[in-house]
Amino acid sequence: MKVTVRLFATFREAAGTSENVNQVEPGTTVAQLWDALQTQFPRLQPMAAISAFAVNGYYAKPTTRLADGDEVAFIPPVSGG
Amino acid sequence: MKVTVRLFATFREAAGTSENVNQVEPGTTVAQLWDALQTQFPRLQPMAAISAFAVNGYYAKPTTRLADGDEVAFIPPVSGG
Amino acid sequence: MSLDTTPATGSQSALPTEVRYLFEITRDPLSTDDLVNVVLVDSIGAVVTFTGTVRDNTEGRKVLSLEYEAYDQMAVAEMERIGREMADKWSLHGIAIRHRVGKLAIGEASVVIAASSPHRREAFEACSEALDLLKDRVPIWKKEYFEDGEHWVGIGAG
Amino acid sequence: MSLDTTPATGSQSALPTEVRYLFEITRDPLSTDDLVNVVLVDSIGAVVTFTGTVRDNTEGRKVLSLEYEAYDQMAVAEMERIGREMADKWSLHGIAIRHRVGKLAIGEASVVIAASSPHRREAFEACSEALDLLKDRVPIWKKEYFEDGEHWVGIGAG
Repeated sequence: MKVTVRLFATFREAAGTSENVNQVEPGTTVAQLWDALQTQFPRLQPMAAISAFAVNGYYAKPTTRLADGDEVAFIPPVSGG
Repeated sequence: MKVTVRLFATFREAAGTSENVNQVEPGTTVAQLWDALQTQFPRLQPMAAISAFAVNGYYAKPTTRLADGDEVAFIPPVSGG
Repeated sequence: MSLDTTPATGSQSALPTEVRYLFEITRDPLSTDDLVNVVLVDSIGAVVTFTGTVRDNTEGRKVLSLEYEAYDQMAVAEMERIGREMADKWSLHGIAIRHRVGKLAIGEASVVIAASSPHRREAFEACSEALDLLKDRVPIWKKEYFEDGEHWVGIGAG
Repeated sequence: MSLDTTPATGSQSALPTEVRYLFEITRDPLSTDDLVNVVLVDSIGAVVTFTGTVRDNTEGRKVLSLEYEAYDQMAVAEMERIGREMADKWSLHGIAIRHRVGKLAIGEASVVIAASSPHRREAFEACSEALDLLKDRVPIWKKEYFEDGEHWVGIGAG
């Protein structure tokens, strides 16, 4: 199945892309997708621990299982305001 | 000596005037002037107890002694904002 | 009207050396942006404003309009004392208070307070405390007009 | 952009039956008055706003400019969740949050929050708490540009 990955700010710059479509197995968790992205974009690795996660616009746990068509965002520490 | 009396809001309406020049003896206190005004404008009497006092733009005690040319304001409970 | 920049005596902030002040009574309609612009300087990151408006009801009774009256000179002086006290206490870089007088319709603004500081907490605290002090001691009076009468607020029956 | 009036579920206030909302990410300059006007209805007496501006220094270091980036759709959704939570908790009659993105110069506003209620305490509390929640969870990021480099705030060296 396919999921859309969104990367922002320091993650976007490290990966060199803001959006990426990933093919994943059914049952894949958010954390597993994040691991796969670290492999795909090694420059994300030093920042692996600081990410929060969102699925379809809601904050999600690393253990959340993905569904086909989900939009998954990896969210560095926010600093709005 | 002469002092200028300023009256506002409910006091102004009760007295029918917003400004009044009063002739007072040297040594007169704010409270004594207020008493004199109650006599001069009897409709102020029911409101005598609710007044605060200011002399030349600063809040003042009833025991404050007046000087020639002072501006004395009788201040009903404020309700700005 | 009193618009000036003067040294912030007692301010604990290194920046700026000048605090922006404005204290005014006016008969004209109020704009919040105008006061934001007075206190907005490069050294700040936070502006908090309070805008008081004429509510259409009070204690369940329908209000038609309000009229504000001020002891103009003392009101401006008292607002300035409050503003300088807040600037010192909260290390503000700017504080402005403008109160409208005369007859106001429902929904119109009667007062705007703006406080600026490098950080948000100080701006919130200063704006809120300035409003409390204004309501407590600035010589301004409000008359409420109802369908069946009118009265000066805080005076009892009238 | 999300501007609507919807029933205030859980609001303890009898008035009004509709709460005014606006939650938006924009690239355009911000006006505090615009947000005041969104939340200003006849049933309220108090509007409190917070305006965040680009400060010329951070921890003693001179800042040249800032750049904000947002996950637009989620940022608007998260601002709306915060706004509705604040409206319920503080019985607001209106709340609006508008955050600017893109490159901002010193002194420009990055965010405006406006909250309205019949009484002042609720408006102050709601505006302050909405800002804390925004800084805590709305997916927006700030990059600081210095004379000798740049970095994303909160990420460490970069």
